[in-house]
Amino acid sequence: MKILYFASIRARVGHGEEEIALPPDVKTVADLVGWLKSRGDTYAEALAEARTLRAALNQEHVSFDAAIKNSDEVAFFPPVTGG
Amino acid sequence: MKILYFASIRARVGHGEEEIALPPDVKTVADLVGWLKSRGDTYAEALAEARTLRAALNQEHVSFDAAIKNSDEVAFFPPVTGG
Amino acid sequence: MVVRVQAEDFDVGQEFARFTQGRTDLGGVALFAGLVRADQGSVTAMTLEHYPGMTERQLEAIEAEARARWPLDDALIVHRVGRLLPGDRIVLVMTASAHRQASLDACHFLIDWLKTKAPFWKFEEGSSGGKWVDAKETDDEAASRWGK
Amino acid sequence: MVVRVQAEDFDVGQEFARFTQGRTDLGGVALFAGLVRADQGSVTAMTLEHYPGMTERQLEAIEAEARARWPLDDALIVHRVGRLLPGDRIVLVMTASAHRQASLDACHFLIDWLKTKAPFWKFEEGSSGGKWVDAKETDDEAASRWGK
Repeated sequence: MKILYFASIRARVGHGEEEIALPPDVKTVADLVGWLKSRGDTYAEALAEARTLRAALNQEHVSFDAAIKNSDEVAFFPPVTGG
Repeated sequence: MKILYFASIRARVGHGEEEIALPPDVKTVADLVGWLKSRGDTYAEALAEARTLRAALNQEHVSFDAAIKNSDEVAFFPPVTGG
Repeated sequence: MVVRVQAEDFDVGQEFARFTQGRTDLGGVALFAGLVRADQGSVTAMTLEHYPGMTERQLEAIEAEARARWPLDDALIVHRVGRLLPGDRIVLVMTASAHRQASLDACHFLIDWLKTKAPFWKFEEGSSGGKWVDAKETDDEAASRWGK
Repeated sequence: MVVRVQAEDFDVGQEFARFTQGRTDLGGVALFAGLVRADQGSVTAMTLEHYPGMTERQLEAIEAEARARWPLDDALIVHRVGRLLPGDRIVLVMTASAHRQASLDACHFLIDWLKTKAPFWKFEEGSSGGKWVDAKETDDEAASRWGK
């Protein structure tokens, strides 16, 4: 699965893009956030603010209960600030 | 007194500007319209449509009961159509 | 704050550049450029007449009113007169403000006024001859939504 | 109907000329150009980040929505990304219609959306360092007045 991070989330995670093999028990965006946070303090801190964390699935905004699969592209970012 | 005509009024009167000596009994814009109409058919026809005749006194829109004097500039025109 | 009534064409890019050059306080510039519309091919030319002196004064007055209503950093009105052909530029309104809404609303207000209340008269030429354009009531409604 | 997200600057005059060239069916062109504001000297630079692919798709979708809501003859959105300095151009919206109100309302709608809902993120640099800009609620209100 391709995961993208933007803006303040990217800055905290330390990179803008990564490829992961999706674990079988990670079935939703919320599961993915939980799994990423379990990978270490950097992720735990970068994704800590649930109130301002937004997600897109294959370039469409989604809620955190959206189902995901290994071939998807998931992105995390703060609320957009516009142009 | 300087009198100006614009647009369709000018086209019907046949000229855009004239100087007249204001007769003593012509005290308002309405009087002036009546006096001009008495000068001949061309004026009578050009100024006939009271509903769509507008006047300005010294470059300000005025109603027909506005008082005028010989040193004024009076203009007649149809309703503006904008730019 | 500038108002110009002229027979010559204007250059939108040049006016925009002059308007914004060297400024770092403008959040945005709203602009409206009116063009002569062919109206399904029936209008072949349009002549705009104005009342020299009175027209400029009224344009300056409405610009002052826009400045009183909205926090504008600058405003420009350029209006052409004389004979124009389909596709020709007629009028340019430009407003600048630190705030997007102010510049947009002021631009909208000014062009609504210019299109309805400004002392210009239009003579249209078409395939069936020429005629003076009558004032339109729908346009008056557009201007009236700004209240007073 | 064109949407461009680019690092390069745009030329308002050139875009306007390209937009109107050879056309006699446009009553008017409404335009909004957003500029980087220095904000009383505290902002020294601003960096705009976007989501390549998703951002363009969302811009195309909002342009399609504007076209569905108003009788537009054409629309253009150009949005810059990357590091910009005070006074730099950020965004250009241009709409053309036979009808003045349609072009103005559509332009206003598009820029309100772009300024609030478009997937861009801003990083501001100032005398006291840099920070990611938080989403503003007043801007959301501006966009929400267009309903859905």
